[in-house]
Formats: sequence, structure tokens, C-alpha cells
Amino acid sequence: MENPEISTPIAISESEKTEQARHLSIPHQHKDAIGAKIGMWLFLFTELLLFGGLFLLYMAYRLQYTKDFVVAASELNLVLGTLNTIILLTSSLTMALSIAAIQRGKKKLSVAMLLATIGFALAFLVIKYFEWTAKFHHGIAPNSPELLSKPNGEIIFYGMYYSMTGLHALHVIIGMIILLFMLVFLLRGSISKNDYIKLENSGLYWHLVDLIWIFLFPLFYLLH
Amino acid sequence: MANGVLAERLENYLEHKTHKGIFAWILSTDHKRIGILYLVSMVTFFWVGVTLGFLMKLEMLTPGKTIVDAQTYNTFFTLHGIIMIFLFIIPGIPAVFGNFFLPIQIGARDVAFPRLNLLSWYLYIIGGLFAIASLFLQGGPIDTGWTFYVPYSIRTTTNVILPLLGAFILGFSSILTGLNFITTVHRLRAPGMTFFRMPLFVWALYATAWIQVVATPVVGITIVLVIIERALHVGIFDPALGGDPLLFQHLFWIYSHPAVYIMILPAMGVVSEIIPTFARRTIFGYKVIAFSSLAIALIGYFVWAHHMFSSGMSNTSRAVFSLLTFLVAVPSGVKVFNWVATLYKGSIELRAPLIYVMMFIFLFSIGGLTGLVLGSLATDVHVTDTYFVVAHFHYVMFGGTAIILFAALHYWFPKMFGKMYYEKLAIWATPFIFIGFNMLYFTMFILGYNGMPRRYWSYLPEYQTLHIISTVGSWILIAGLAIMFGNLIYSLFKGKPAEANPWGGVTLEWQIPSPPPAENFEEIPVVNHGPYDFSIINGNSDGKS
Amino acid sequence: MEKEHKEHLIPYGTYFLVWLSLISLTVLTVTVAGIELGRIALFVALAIAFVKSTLVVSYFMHIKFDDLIFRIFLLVALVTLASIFILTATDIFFR
Amino acid sequence: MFVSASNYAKNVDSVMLYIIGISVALLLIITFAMIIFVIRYNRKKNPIASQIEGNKTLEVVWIIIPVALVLTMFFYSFSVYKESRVVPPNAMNVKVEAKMWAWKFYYDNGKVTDTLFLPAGRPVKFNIVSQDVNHSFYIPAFRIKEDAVPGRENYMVVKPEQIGAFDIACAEYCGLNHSLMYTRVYVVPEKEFAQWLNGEVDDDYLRKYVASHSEGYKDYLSGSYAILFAKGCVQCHNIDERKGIGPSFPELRRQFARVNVGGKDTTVVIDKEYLRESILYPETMIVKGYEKQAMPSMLNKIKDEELELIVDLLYSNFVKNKQ
Ligand code: HEA
Ligand code: HEA
Ligand code: CUA
Ligand SMILES: [Cu+2]
Repeated sequence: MENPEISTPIAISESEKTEQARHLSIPHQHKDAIGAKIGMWLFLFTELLLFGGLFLLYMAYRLQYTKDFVVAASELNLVLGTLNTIILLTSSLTMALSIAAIQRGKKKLSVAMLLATIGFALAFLVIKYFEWTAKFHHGIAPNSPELLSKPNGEIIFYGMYYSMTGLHALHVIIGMIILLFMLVFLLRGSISKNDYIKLENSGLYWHLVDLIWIFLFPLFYLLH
Repeated sequence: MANGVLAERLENYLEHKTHKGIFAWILSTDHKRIGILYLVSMVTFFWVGVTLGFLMKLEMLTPGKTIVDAQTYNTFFTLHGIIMIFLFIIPGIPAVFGNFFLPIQIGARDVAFPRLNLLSWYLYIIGGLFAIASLFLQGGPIDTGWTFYVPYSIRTTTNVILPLLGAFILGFSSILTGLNFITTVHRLRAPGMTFFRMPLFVWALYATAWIQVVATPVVGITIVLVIIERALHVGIFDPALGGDPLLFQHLFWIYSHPAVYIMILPAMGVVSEIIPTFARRTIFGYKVIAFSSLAIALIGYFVWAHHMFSSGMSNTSRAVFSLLTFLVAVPSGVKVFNWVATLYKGSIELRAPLIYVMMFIFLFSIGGLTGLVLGSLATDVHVTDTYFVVAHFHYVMFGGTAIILFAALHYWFPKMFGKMYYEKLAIWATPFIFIGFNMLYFTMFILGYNGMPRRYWSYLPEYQTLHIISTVGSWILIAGLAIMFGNLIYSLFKGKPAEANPWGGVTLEWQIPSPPPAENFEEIPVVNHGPYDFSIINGNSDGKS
Repeated sequence: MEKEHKEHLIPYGTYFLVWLSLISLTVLTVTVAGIELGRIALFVALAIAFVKSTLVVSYFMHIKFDDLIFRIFLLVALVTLASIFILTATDIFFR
Repeated sequence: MFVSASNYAKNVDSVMLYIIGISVALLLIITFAMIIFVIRYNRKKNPIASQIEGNKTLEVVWIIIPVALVLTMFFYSFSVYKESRVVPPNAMNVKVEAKMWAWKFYYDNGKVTDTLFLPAGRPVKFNIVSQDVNHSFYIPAFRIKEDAVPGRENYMVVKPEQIGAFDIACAEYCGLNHSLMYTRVYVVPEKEFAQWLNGEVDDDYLRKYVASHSEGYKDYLSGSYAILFAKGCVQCHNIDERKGIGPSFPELRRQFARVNVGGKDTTVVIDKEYLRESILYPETMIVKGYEKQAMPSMLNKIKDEELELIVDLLYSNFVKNKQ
């Protein structure tokens, strides 16, 4: 502490001040697209970590019950799973195209692509519904005697399966609702070539849903 | 200050009403009003928690039953823990003082997403009501402890789902606040306000916000899983279905350890504001303090399993987590040293906020240093789940964060409400708080080392003497707090009007009138020096303007 | 703000290409799963999933064209996630 | 301080001393520095502050020193702790089973007890399991505990060295009677232990042995409710107000008990005599509302001093109208 550095006030001239102000000031009434996007990404991280917790559980249980997991996984319907993967990937494409279209001011194309995305989302849910009900039909539902008679590892496998795909399906539903709102905004013109951050953010959300499925798919359907 | 004169004409935020009556508050998106909303609701919830704490201490007067039976006691400490952790100490400083001062300190007019900010408050209220509602429902209030360990939380017949849902919603509220703050810091700094010109309070909030965003979802999912396991019997954690209770503990602490840094970092930020102001000199080691906040936030993720040393996890894990725990203590130590060094060759005025800060440094150091005893395997396995832990966390949470809440309340009271409190009374409260606090909690260290487990409704008679001292301490403490709160509440109505800058502070909030105008700044300021540049004030020997 | 977006207009074609790769990777991973690979099967499946997700994040989610800050943010989140996994592994792999 | 009944316990105490010693030193330095600065650099004495922004060397020093200190703490602590995790080849096995709210101990030869008996000088490996929820097997005198988690088996190693009787507590919250889940461990010499294990002497012999061979031996139930659990009382009588198969203990707080004696209702004063009678000859006086199922008589099932203990325990903790 022998050599104190004494800070001196930095005098700043009046002209320099206004110069800085002009450069940096962001009037707060204005919409801040980057800010909104930062907010959205941060939200996506929370989603990532939310599913991260589930993946962590999956990892632990899979290590503990490797054999049971393989047995149980072979009972899932690979065809439906693959189909759903393709549907979701395609919906991601149409989502991206919808944004690309509005960036170029092509409203009609944008609306069409958005509709397609919503359609794919619906298709995904319908397939998921059939998958689940088929399982329920075979008596494999939480707390069903059929399931409880299986080895512990399989009970846990289905516990993870239902909670992870269930939570994912919930996200698809929420995503669909958001996209429906975006459709309305798009038609009303409050999303336009000059201001499409809402659509962009919804797109980010939608891609995240896709992203999670990309990992769910091999972990549940491709175990042999 | 110069622009204070100019701003005199502006309507302050308390006068500026966008709606009528109560709606001027609950529909306002002004960050200052939202801060006050949080303050009021938090104090309300908080007194419920305090009352429970007080009753628990009464029950501990004698072994066996003193005033309540075992089941009631179990619900008491559970609700006490839930309220204190989720409703009081986690949102605490960020939601009240962060909301109020973060935008002002970086020269912004509001946070990045004002409406989201108000939504956070609503979620906070809803979550809080959920947590408390179980008191009035069939089946009785939750009795799992605030840690909700499975399988007990799956088996007990009390109302578990509702408070869990409450905790989930509160987590959501916390996430939204964090997200808002990060975006605000990145997007709304005034011209010239570079990252290294930000006050350390802002740095602390920024680091905290990151923990809120990346840690909270983990507990969110854990809670959801317990709820669905309880409601639908999906096999996840329940050992009867093949689940592993230890995984619950991992997931729970992955959040709840970083959460203790959510509690303490903002408090540390406040300390870094108060000390320079009253020592009238720049902070010692600005960058080191700023980076140690980030370091704590980061390393804070790597130590959670020190809560599980006796749970049966692998020996490797025990060693790794013990080592990491010791390392996380270092950045906190660095901060303490820097604060003390900031007093060196200062020009110190010993006002109430600084007294609270000194109390904080002492109490938090005790709490933190006993954290080392807990981080060490040999000793932790003896004292884990005993009153030693109870003492540790009251020292860090109450002696640390809550004491700084008091300090912050005194420091910023004039600015928030435009009134001065009675300095003498504020100072008079401190010895009561200090003595009461140490009687109440220091005894718990001894109890714990002597083997008195926590969450015990009854205990062996040999522990009684210490329990009696402790209970008497709680009465002295409450007397001190009553003086302090009484003073503040009285001053709210009868206090003298406060100047714009009563302490001679140099951060931006002191450059605007008290209370601040509705828009904070008439004109967004241009920043051209670091946050604690007292060289201008030091020019004239009596610094106050 | 509009400026920033207009600078990185991605051609429709790019999106189609990305989509094509995603679909082929899906087909690949399903086929590979049919082959008996033993222990490494999981890693192959995860590696493919990782490539797919990188594609989605870089192109569909524009990370590749956005400000540096977004990449740093993403890194922070991923590092957190990774450390949680690794540290939990010190327990579950050594029981 | 209180007893440390093994070498390991003493080692833990030295780790504690080491950490606390350093901590106290640091705490004093910090506190004194703080107070001295506040006095010395008071505004009156020092009206103009020096604007010291930092000092690289100093800051590096106070990062390095704490790191070094905590590393020594870690290694010291870890080297001590290892002893409780490494199972020595000559270790004896005892299975510990926890359930709400009692302990059971299983020995290798099939013997089962509800208080624990251990030979002095021989390492013991406890295999800890739970029937229902989490508990924690805690012996303060040995400075060690390990959770009992359902669905898995945890272990810990202890080497008792001192003859004596020590408390065993449950240290993980497990519901209503968590605070009453006490029992005891009796440490006896190898020879006596072997005799007991082979059935040559009974529990009581060991208890008496401990009572006469250890210093400062306290009454083995020292006010805890353990005996009520060990003897199974709490299976029917609750310690809190809830109704069980029999009346709850807090019902003893009433001034009189309304009882049915030989088909006639009367009231009797609740005193020690009443307690004793009710335990030994429960069928003679049945509390109103509980006539359906009589309690088994404890005559010849408990020893006289145990009876006195229970009576004292109930009398001092529940009976409010003491004469
Ligand atoms: C504000 C909240 C807060 C804070 C800041 C801390 C800080 C720390 N805590 Fe604490 N802790 C809790 C809240 C907090 N804790 C709670 C609520 C629980 C119990 C939960 C429950 O079970 O209900 C708990 C429990 C807990 C445990 C588990 C105990 C058990 O159940 O067995 C452990 C174990 O390692 C621990 C360690 C630490 C450490 C090492 C720090 C460190 O960060 C402390 C760092 C600070 C210092 C070290 C002091 C200042 C520094 C100096 C004076 C310089 C000298 C420094 C060195 C030589 C390093 N804590
Ligand atoms: C910040 C957190 C906090 C605070 C302030 C307190 C305050 C108190 N606590 Fe604690 N306590 C916990 C957090 C806290 N507690 C937690 C997490 C647990 C664990 C629960 C569990 O095991 O599940 C616990 C457990 C716990 C136990 C252990 C129970 C057991 O294991 O059997 C006991 C025992 O007596 C106790 C006592 C008290 C008392 C007497 C008070 C107080 O009543 C003392 C008096 C204090 C006041 C009268 C007021 C203080 C004022 C403020 C802090 C600020 C308000 C200001 C503004 C909002 C601006 N508490
Ligand atoms: Cu068993 Cu607590
Ligand atoms: Cu911790």
C-alpha cells in the first residue's frame, strides 16, 4: 500500500459529452430488438437447464439399470419415433423460412410457412397421442399393476419416458399457442419487415423444442 | 448537487401516478414502485416467518412439550424455512434494492422489460400465497423441512403439493427478475458507463442474476418431478419404484447451494457501496471485487454435494466436493480483506449503515469460517444435521444477508422515501441486535458440536441450559429489531425531509433528488469516471454539499 | 436495429441444405442403431445428435451470424450444464 | 467438552481445533483491523482520505495464503476421515436397520437387538439400511454418522475404544417422532462381548458391566424416550396428542383418569402408583373409550428398574398435576 495511485477526475469537455451522448444513448421508448433477443436466449437457457436436470437423471438411471433400459426401450415404437423426428425437423425448417420470408417482406409466404409449422406441430402431437394411448392400452401407465409388476429398472424407464416426453409435449403445445398468436400478429401487420423480433423469438423457442427432441429421440428409441 | 436544482421541478415517483388508489402501485411498471411493492409484501411474509422462529425457540425452552406438540413443531420449522428462504432471503436484496437502484446506478430510466418486472412481482405474491395456503387446508401444513427430501415428501400425508407449487412459481419469478437484470445491464447502461465503471452493487446483481437464470430451473424440474410422482406415482425418485433418493438430493442442491450465493452476493454488493461512501475514498481493488463476484457465482456451482457428505454418495465425490468447497471460500475471503483495506486511510464517518456493515463483517466471517468446518469431511460428518449447521446458516443468512438488508434500508432510506430517520435510535438498536444475535445463535454451535441434532422437537436434558440462553437471546434480538423497525416506520411519516445526497455518495443515485423523479433522470447522464471517484468531493475539506 | 438483421439475410437454399443434412443424419442414426455396436452405440447416437443440434443452433437459430455476446452466453450455459454432469458423475460412476 | 469414545473421535476434535484455531486468528485480525481503522481514520482525525485503488502484491498475498491454508485443512481433514471409510480386514459386520422410529441391529450370527452392543478395540463396519424414509445413524461420541436411505446400503467404520454407554440419535429428519428416535450403544471388552454373542450372558449383564466399569456413567436412558421405543410402548401410545390404539401419553396431563374398573366407571388420580399399576396390571383399570382392546400386561416382561424408569419418565414429562 506504499504507492497509492490517486485517481484524478477526467475532465470532459462539453462537446465531447454530447458527442458521446449521440453515439451511445438509447432512448428508452424505442424497441430494443437485441435486448429482446438477449432476454429470449436467457429464457432458453433456463429451458435448457430444466431439461438438463432430466437428462442428468436419465444418465444416472441408465447407468444403474442398463439392461432394463434396453429391454424397455425395445418396446417403444421406432417408426413413430422416427416419423416424429422428421416432422419436427421439418417444422423447424418451415419456421426458419417463415422468418426469412418476413425479413424479405414476403408476408404471404411467411404466413404460409407459419401455418405449415403449426400444422406439423399438430401432427407431432397427434402421433404422440397415439403412441401414449397405445402404451396405456397395453397397461403400461404410471401406477398400473402391469407396469408395477415389471423390474424396477423398467418402471424407472417409463417414469423417465413419460415425464420427459410429457414435458416436451407440453412445450410443443405452448409453442403452438405462441405460434398461433404470431399468426394473428402477422396477419394484423404488427409483425412486419421492419419489426419481426416477436416472430424471431418465437422461432428461437420453437427450435429449442426441436433441439430437445433431437436428444430425446436416440435416448429413448434407439437403445439396443 | 448541480442537477439536483434543475430536477426540483420534476414530479417524484411517489407523486407521479398512472392509476388511481392502490392501482397506482399494483399496475405500475415503474421499477421504483415495484421495488417498494416487494419491500412491503416481503416484510409481511417475513413477519410470519419470524413469528414461527420465535415460537420454535419458545418450544425449545424445555425438553418434551413446552407449547406445541411434535407435529406442529415440524410444520413450524418447515414453514419457517420455506418462508425465510424462498420468500425472504432469496428475492430479498435484488427484488427490493436491485429493482430500485440498479437502473438508477447505471443511468437508465427503467429495467429492460418493465412489464415482465411487474409480472415477477405477481408471481411472487401467488407463489407466496400458495406456500402459506397449506396452513389452512385439510391434511395440515407441510412437514418435510424446507429441503423436501424424498421419500418422506412422497409419503407424508400433509399438504406437500401446494407449497411445492408455490416454490416452483417463486422460482419462475426469480428467473424473470434475473433475466431482466442481465438484459438491463447489457443494454441500458448510460453513455460512458463501461462495465468497469459500474458500481459494485451492479456487478454483484449481475453475477447473482446469472445464478438465478441458470440454477433455478434445476430445482424447478425437481419440484415438478416430486409433484408428479406424488400425484401420479410415476416412478422417478421413490425407492419403492426403483428410484434413487440421492439423485433428488443432487438435483435439489445443484440449485440450493448456488442459491446461498444468490442470497449473499447482493449483500456483498451493498457492502461495497456503503464502505466507500462513509470512508469517502475509492474502493480497494475494484476489479478484484468485481471478478470475485463472478468467481463466486461460477465456483458456487461446483460444491453442492457438500450438503450430502453423510448421505451415502461415493467416496470420490466426498473428496472432490470437500476440496472444491474449500476453494469457494477464498473469493469471499478476498472480498472481506478488500473491504477492511478500504477503511485504511479513509476519512471515516461512523453512521448507522456503516455500523451495520461492521456487524456484518464480523458475523458473516464467523458464519463463513464455520462453513469451513462444514466443508471439511471429518468434522462435517460429525456436525451435519445438528445445530452446528443451524448456527452456520443463521450466521451467514441472518448475520450476513439480513443485517445488510438493514444496512441497505438505512443507507437508501432517505433516497427511497425522501425522509431522514433518527440516527441516534438507529444506532441504539445495534447493541441489542448484536448481543441478542450472538446469544441466540452462538450457543447453537456448542449445542451442535455436542451432538444435538436439528429438527428436534424434544431433546436430552443436558442441552437445556444452552437452549435457555439461546431463547433469551431471541428476546433481546427482537427488542433490538423492534427499535430499528419502529424508528424507520415512524420516520416514514414524521422524519425530516432528506437532502439529495445526505452521505456524500458519488454513485449516480445520489446525483438525483430524493425521492427520485418518476423518470429517474431528466436527461440521461454521461459517465466519465469510475464509480467511487471521490476526488472531487475531497477538494473541499468538508465534503458535504 | 433493422440494419443488423438485414446484413445477415440467409438464402432460402441454405435452410434447405441444413434441413437435408438433418434428415440424412436422422436416417443415419436410425440405420446405425440397427447395427450391433455394443458399448459405443450410445456415443455414436449422441455424437450424431450433437452434430444435428449444432446445425440447428448455428443456422436455424442464427447463432453463427449473431453478435459475439450470444455465443458467449451460450457457452456459459453449456459449461454450467457440463459441469453439473461431470460433477454428478463423480458420484454415480464411483459408487 | 463431552465424551470422545474413540481415537477417531479425538482426531476429529483435533481437526476441529485446527480449523477453528486458524479461523479465530483470522477473525481477530479482521475485526481488530476494522475497528482500529475506524478509530484511527475517523473523519475528525483524518479529514482527507487517500484514494488508494489497490495493491497488486497485497492482493496476490491474500489470495495465496488462504488457498494454502484451506489446502492444509482439506488434507488434514481428509486423512483423518479416511479411517471411517476404509474397511479393515478384521472388521466385524453389524447391519443397522432404521424405521420410523426405532433402530434394529443384526449381528452376523443372527442375533437381533434394539440397543447396540460392541466390543472395544475392534473395528466395526455398519451396513446401514432403511425400511421407509431417510434416517441417519448418528453416534456423537464417535463423531460420526451416515444416512440410512431406503433402497440402498450405506456403510461406515467405527473403532470403539472406551468402555461405556453412548447415545445413538437419528440425525436425518424422518417425521413425527424424529426427535425421539434415540437408542444406546454399549461398548464392552472383547471377552464379555463374545460371551454375549454366544448367548452365555444376557443384555442386562453387559449393561451392568458397563455401569460398573465406566466413569461418569449416566443412567442409560438419561431422560430420553428411548425405552418407550425399545419396549414397543409407542406402537400403541403416541407421544403427541394423536389417538392411537391406546390413549396417548399427553392424556396423562388430565387431573383424573376416567376408568372402568370391573364394569363400573370411576375416576382415579393420576400419580406414580397409577402409572405403575397400569403398566403391570393394565386390565384392572381401562381408560374410558379404550375398553375394546386391553394392553398386554408387562408383568415379568420388564425389570423393576426399567419400570421405575418408565414411570419416572412419564411422570416428569407428562403428568402436570404433580403432588
Ligand atoms: C447466505 C447463505 C450462505 C452462505 C454465504 C454460505 C457460505 C458457505 N457455506 Fe453454507 N449453508 C447455508 C447458507 C450459506 N452458506 C445454508 C442455508 C445451509 C444449510 C441448508 C440446510 O441443510 O438446511 C448451509 C450448509 C452448509 C454446508 C452443509 C452442512 C451440512 O448440512 O452438513 C456446508 C458444507 O460444506 C457449507 C459450507 C459453506 C462454505 C464453505 C461457505 C463459504 O462460501 C463461506 C465463505 C466465507 C468465509 C470463509 C468467511 C470470510 C473469509 C475470511 C474471513 C477470510 C479467510 C478465509 C479463508 C482462510 C478461506 N454450508
Ligand atoms: C434468512 C433466513 C432466516 C431467518 C432470518 C431466521 C430467523 C430465525 N430463526 Fe431460523 N431457519 C432458517 C432461516 C432463517 N431463520 C432456515 C432456512 C431454517 C431451516 C429450516 C429447516 O430445517 O427446514 C431455520 C431453522 C431454524 C431453527 C432450527 C429448527 C430445528 O432444526 O429444529 C431454529 C431454532 O430455534 C430457528 C430459529 C430462528 C429464530 C428464533 C429466528 C428469528 O425469529 C430471530 C428474530 C429475527 C427477527 C425478529 C427479525 C429479523 C429481521 C430481518 C431478517 C429483516 C426484515 C427486514 C426487511 C424485510 C427490510 N430457525
Ligand atoms: Cu429417524 Cu430421524
Ligand atoms: Cu452449500
